Amino acid sequence: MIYEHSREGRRATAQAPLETTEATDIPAEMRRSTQPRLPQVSEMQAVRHFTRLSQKNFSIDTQFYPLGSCTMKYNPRACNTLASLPGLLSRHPLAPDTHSQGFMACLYELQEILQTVTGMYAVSLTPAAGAQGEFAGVAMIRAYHDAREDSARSEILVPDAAHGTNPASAVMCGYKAREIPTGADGDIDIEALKTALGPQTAGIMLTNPSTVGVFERRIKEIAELVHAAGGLLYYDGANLNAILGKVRPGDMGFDVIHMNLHKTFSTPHGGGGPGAGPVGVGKRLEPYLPVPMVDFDGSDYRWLTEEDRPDSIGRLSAFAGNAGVLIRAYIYARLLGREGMHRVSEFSTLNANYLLKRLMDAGFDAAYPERRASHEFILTLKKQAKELGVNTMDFAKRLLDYGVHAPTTYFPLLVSECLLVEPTETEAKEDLDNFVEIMRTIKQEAENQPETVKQAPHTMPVRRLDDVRAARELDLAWKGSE
Amino acid sequence: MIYEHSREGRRATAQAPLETTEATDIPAEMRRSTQPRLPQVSEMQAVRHFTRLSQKNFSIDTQFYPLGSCTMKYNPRACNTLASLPGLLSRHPLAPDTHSQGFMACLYELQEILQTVTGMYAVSLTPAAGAQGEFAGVAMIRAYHDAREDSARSEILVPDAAHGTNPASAVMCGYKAREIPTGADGDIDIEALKTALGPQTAGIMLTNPSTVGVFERRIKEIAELVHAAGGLLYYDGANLNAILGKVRPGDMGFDVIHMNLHKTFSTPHGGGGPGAGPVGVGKRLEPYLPVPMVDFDGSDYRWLTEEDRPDSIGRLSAFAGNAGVLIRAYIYARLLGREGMHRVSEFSTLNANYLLKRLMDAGFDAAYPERRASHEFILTLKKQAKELGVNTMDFAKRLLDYGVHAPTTYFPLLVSECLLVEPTETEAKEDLDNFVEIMRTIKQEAENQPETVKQAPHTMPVRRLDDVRAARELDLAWKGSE
Amino acid sequence: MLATIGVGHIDALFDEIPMALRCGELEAIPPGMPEMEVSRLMQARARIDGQPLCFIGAGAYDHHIPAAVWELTTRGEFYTAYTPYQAEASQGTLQLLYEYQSMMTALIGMDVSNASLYDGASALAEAVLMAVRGNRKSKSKRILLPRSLHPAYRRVVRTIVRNQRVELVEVGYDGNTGLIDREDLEKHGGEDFAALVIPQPNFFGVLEAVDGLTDWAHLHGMLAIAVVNPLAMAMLKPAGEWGEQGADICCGEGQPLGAPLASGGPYFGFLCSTGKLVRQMPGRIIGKTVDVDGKTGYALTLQAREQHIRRSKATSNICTNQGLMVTAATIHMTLMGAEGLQRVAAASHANTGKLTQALTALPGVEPVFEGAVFHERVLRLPIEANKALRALAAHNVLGGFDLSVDYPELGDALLVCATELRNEDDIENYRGKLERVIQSQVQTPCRLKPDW
Amino acid sequence: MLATIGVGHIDALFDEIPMALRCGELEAIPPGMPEMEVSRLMQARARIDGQPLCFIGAGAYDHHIPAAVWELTTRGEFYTAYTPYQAEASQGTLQLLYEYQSMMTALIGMDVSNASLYDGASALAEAVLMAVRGNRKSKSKRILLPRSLHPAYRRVVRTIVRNQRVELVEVGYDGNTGLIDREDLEKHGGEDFAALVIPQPNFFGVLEAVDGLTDWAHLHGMLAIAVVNPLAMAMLKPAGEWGEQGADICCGEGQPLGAPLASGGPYFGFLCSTGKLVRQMPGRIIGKTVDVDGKTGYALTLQAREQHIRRSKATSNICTNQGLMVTAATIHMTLMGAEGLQRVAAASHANTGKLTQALTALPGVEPVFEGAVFHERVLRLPIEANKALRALAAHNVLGGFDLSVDYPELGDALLVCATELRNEDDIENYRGKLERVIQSQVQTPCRLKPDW
Ligand SMILES: Cc1ncc(COP(=O)(O)O)c(C=O)c1O
Ligand SMILES: Cc1ncc(COP(=O)(O)O)c(C=O)c1O
Repeated sequence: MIYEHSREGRRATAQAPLETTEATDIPAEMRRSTQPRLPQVSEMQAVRHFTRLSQKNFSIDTQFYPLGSCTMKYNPRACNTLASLPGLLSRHPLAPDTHSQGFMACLYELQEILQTVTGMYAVSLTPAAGAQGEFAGVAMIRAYHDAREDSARSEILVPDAAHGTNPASAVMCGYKAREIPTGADGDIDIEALKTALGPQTAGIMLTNPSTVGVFERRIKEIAELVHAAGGLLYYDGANLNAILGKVRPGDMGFDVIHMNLHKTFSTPHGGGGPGAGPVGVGKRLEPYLPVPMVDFDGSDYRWLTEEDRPDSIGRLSAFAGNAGVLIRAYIYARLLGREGMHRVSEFSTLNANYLLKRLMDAGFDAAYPERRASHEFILTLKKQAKELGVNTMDFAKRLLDYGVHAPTTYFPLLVSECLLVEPTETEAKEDLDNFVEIMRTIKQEAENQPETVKQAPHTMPVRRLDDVRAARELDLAWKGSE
Repeated sequence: MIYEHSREGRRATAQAPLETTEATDIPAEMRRSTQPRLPQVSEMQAVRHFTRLSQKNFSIDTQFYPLGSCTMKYNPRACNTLASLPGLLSRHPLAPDTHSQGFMACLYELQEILQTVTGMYAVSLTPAAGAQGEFAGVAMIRAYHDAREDSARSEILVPDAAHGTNPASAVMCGYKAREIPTGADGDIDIEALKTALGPQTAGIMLTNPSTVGVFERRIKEIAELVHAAGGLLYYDGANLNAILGKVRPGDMGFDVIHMNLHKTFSTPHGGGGPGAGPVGVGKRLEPYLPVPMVDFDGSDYRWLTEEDRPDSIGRLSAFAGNAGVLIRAYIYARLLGREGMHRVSEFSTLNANYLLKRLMDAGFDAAYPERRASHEFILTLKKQAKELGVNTMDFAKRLLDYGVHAPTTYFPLLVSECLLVEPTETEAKEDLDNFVEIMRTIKQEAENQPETVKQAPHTMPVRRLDDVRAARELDLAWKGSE
Repeated sequence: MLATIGVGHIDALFDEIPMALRCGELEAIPPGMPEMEVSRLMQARARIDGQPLCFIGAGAYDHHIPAAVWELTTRGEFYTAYTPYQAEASQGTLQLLYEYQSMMTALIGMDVSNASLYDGASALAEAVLMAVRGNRKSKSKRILLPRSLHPAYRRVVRTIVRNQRVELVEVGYDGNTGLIDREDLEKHGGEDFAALVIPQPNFFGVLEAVDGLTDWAHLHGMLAIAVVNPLAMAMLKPAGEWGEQGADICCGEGQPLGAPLASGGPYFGFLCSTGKLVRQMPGRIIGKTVDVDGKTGYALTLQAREQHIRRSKATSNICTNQGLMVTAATIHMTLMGAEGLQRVAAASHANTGKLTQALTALPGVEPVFEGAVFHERVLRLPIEANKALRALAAHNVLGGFDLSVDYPELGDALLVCATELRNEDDIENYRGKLERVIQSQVQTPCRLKPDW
Repeated sequence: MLATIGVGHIDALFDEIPMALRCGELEAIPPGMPEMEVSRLMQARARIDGQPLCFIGAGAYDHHIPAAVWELTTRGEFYTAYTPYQAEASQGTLQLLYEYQSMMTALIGMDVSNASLYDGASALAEAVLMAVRGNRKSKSKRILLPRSLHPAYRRVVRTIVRNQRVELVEVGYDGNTGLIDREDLEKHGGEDFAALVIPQPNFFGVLEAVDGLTDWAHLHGMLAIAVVNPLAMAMLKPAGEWGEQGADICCGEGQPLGAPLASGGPYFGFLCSTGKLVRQMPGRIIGKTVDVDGKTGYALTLQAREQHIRRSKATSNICTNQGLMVTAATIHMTLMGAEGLQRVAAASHANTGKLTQALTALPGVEPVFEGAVFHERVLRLPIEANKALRALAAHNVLGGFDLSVDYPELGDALLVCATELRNEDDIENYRGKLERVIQSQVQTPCRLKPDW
């Protein structure tokens, strides 16, 4: 704890102005009477503490990190270095257009690139993450129905396999979320869909490839059914990495999509964020896109705001969203270029199918063995859990001991004892092979010395944590050295 | 090994020009017929490999690092950040003065600051490290005697406690190095000095405080004796940290000095370098300073070269030495300022004396218990070695297990089983106390379970290494995966 | 690898995708460029935007950030990790977030902090929704929102909450003081509202009478939602101590705590509350706990509030948050300490005072509101604000934020800000240029005193 | 703490320093500044030096450095560690240095590499001393040094070796080719020299006939010391393969392998040799070994060559070297790979060709030497070189290195270089500006053909 290095009166003196004045023109009762308890440490103590803390993390830069649905691929360092050029870091968000042409050029071109690669009609970059993109997308669907005074539409359909943000976003937009079951083959249950569709249907939210790691083959049919019912189709772009440059949501019939630039466009995940969740729309929804957007008249770039776009659902953040993330995505897109885009989907799909095959050969069960994997796939450890009493969580924790981050566990909810594995295109074959070896070893351990696995991890800074106690005896802030 | 990730044809494609041409105008027999065997890896593999490698190091940013004589103090990050401003990194060393005024202003002011703080008449910044500074200094002594046609002077005196670079530098300058013993109180044996002095004496090299960690009290007398014999005094600035802003080599009677900016001025040690070893001289030696130097006429800065300084000993590097290190030192000096300078010596001395006292209280023997410690001090583990069979090396290795870097071991050579401990001014009292606790614990271990100490370290990436084998079965480069 | 999979060509891996849907080469996307060319491009783009001297605040502030902050924050282990789902392999991030929560609760004077929301404006939207859910005394979905709050925040809140049928009722400001108009407020005293939003400082830089407002809200069964500049909290009474009981929820823009201006993002929204409301809080929360050996460790907690567990019943849809910015903020607060933040706040306050003095010495330039400010001030110009700003920008000075769009009733008013980074030369630079701009634009002496 | 020590005041800790020697307040040193003010100062200083378009080479070359190189190199664990004296706690640095040695020996085609010297020029001085010690066939302390070698290198070698009475004998160059003058060389065929120094490319950018020179040296009992641009080695025959037996020692400036121009340093000198000479090598060397469990590890080895063990009998006085630059170079070589380095070399070669073509199309501009070059070329101008450079610099173009000081016999000659970072626009920019400079400076048509 940084507070444990704290000592009254100590500070990193070079960091504050040399002198301090009292703001005597501010009434005393408005001023603070005691200093807030922040750490009191030297610069070196801070640097040492946080450097050592960092070393306790698994990360892409240090470990294989096949966290399904999250696309933990390599983040080119150039994106950070170049996005941190002094001229970019010092630009005030309200700087006039005369002092913003370089920045706006990047954003405008990014809008164009994303439009092209998704096959949508227009793009707004402003949502701060996937979930905010979902919110914006569903809000646009709502704005569309509202504009047509089609006010009976109260439901958004989501597959049972959907990510939690999908139903939550629907609710944030005032809709009811209604679940559609997934069929045994991993595709949506079309009959159930048909039953669910009706005049109350505002739209459906889909991921394709879906969260179970397979391509929804009847997407065209689904699009027709939903459209016929008067609903719109929302595309959750979390899995765009799988199809980049191969097939486009716009061509599948989606009306609105979000992209997770921190996944597909390789901006860093930053220990939880920031991300960016631009939204793209077909022509129908174009008037509703959130502002601001960037426009170009052939010579100058300018902001499009509420004034230019009166039907916009509005603004999602005080300025223009996570600008620095957008710049990183733009740099990534320029590095990759046209040819690079489909290499992403090809190699991520190749890696996933290779890894799946090898794991199946090693005795693991695929949740959808008959299906082609997309850029990720699901294993189910039902057998191991039942026969050996070693469950998915145990495997996950034991993987940490072998120096790889665990795949996503227990999501999607419909597959029991599941591991959602996404190797990404930036891992080498050797690393995939290494993962297979580790999984094989853990399986043997589960058979021969199950306790080793069930009590894993053994080599991390802490062993398994007491989550129940964390939630029951809430300790959410340091109270002082007791 | 990075080569173990290598695979034929793999590369970080974004890093090289997209296309390649053959230089057909270069005769085939001058061209290379096979590619050199460099690693063939993706960018991610490289980043992951070197990130993980870095984590295997102890460093100031992660550990207490009381390596005596090396002044391992905190390196303010601003020095690196600001020295890496694009305008500074892109300046060509041969850029004309019109495009160099900002850079040269920094160098000129650094010359002035170093001059003032050492009490010397003039400073040249060009030596690349302490040892090159020593070379330059002794070469200037030689140039001085040569100019006076005083050609019988063939010896440089060095204390037996001197750092190895001192005699080595004397020899690089064509001198014989003659050792002077250190007295039991840690000061130089003045009688022996008197005997050694004579018409063959070119000069003497001293560190003050000396490498045994005490201030040479009779320095004025020594200076008079050496000068009377026609020799000059060289000051090895490795320990300048101890006296910064308190007492100046120029005032002690030294004719020429070097400073280790990577010690006293906190430029990073970089895993072995680079450093910078500026030299300062009294008026007599001024004509001989190595070039280039920076001059200022009140409006413009310009380089002083061989043309301006015909008696200079010459040039030590192709351009102007380790410019980026000099910039970092300059930034450090500006952050510190006048008041900061003596805080350095005060707190480094305070920390050393406190630590020494506490270690003595914990039962350790000081090599010079009657003396005041300077910014560092020597413990001797003779007793432990004799009584318990646990020597200095064992203590050093065991310290690693407790997460602190070992002090300097077995230097200076004249104190047996010695540990040279330099806590520096940037460590907090808690860290010193923690070190005492660790030393106490190891002492107990040495008494109760000596094997634990003798076989340490136990928690490092490797255990004790076979140095003999390293030297006998030389393996200095990767030969391929056997 | 293809052989292992049992296919002949990589295309076969896409065989489940209907052929009709496949797209061809995407010609509109430019070809790939090596890093050196992208570097050149970005350097050129960064260069043309100049680095003007900035006196704009209006929600984003140019403060010194210790070099160590971003050197540490961008270490790969922080930069390229994700949400700490595997706690044992994420103790670095988790402990840091716990430390962040500790610092924020100390700064704001409240019990609980989450681990970030997207930005200040969306954090307020979440705070509003949280208040609607959390106010046991009110059944209303109505919120009192003052016009002295940042206009963009008001827009964002509207965008986000309107679909849940939350009604935002605006409260005016006093034309002399710039403060929430108490008379206007009193009109709503008898009605059922879930919460009153109280900015400190408000958008005009002016310090609201937060104690009275908080008590008023509580008296009328409303929750008090504070929207504060966290840097100001180092100097001003923290939201947790406002009035008799303190505000209930406090949110705001974290940018002044270590995020560079960077065109508006990424920043981060912070959100604190009383302990009572913790189960209504959106976003990640980290708790301290122990491992099976009793050793201290940190983990995501109260996950039942979150979308990945609770799905449509979650407190919010937020998933990815602004973790890296919080990493920077935690390191920033550590390096600055309370004393350092207080000095920065005081210096910014003092500089804005100096700027106000310098500019109001010019003929026709005058402060619009009386009363104490934090580090922003509204000034009225004797010429068109918009034109003045353009003329100044042409001389590489960004002279402030033009209020005439959002507050036309204020006339040619600018919101100016001088943080601790602006020194006396900078202020004189601005003053001198504004003087010339005014001289060149004021045609006839009679217009020196405009007719508002 | 003072109480523990048993003193009343911090001054007492300095009681062994004679009072008479103490200095007072050092008024001439400016007062301390907070980081934000130093930032401002340094930003201003960096800005005024501009970022001119650079066509100077002459020993320091503007190459693309992958962003990852310095992001990794400045990680605290590399940046703030020191010489790996405690091997077990320094395996990061040690393994990296071993990898560096592996890469350098591969690139140069030799058995052994040390872990760096200060720079290319001082590395050559060490190579010369090493040859004097290491040449068993020669008792001489004389060295043959060609004038086609970098003038600064010749000066540095002189400074460093002269005190040990090593004699440097210069060999001229051929006025048509710029190559070592074979006739001049032959004159020394019968004399006793310890070594012949062979640059590749030489200072004029020209490629020496290294095979013949190496064989000639060996034939006459001399060691062959190669001084090479390491980037060129990705494309050219490596020093270890020159002639029948290869060069004996190879050194040079490591800067093209990942060090920014940065005003000339820090760079690093590299030094490779045949296995036979390893015990004469100066500087650190890392060896692979095993720990007590047989696990692979790395350690400093052959330390008996070094000053900290051997003191006055050491092979050199070097202690602190250029470790961090080697860290950068190792990461740089890893990211570029052999193919990448080769492409950079080829692109630089091609760009210099294009530059030469563009400039020699101008009236009166002509190449001075025939024959193949690597990525530099000597051009003669129809006007004073120095004046031309100043005029170009005024337009923010650094047009090359003025050879008239070191080689007055060449007339108004420039050494120009266009690395892979200079594109066609840059070259046209230079050409256009030079055209105008020549037009404005050439007064009378008769001076178009100068009279050398
Ligand atoms: C399938 C899916 N949908 C939506 C999201 C939400 O995106 P974000 O975390 O960027 O808000 C995620 C990411 O975690 C996801 O995996
Ligand atoms: C006492 C002493 N003298 C000289 C030196 C040599 O300095 P450098 O390593 O910078 O060449 C050192 C550093 O290690 C030292 O400690």
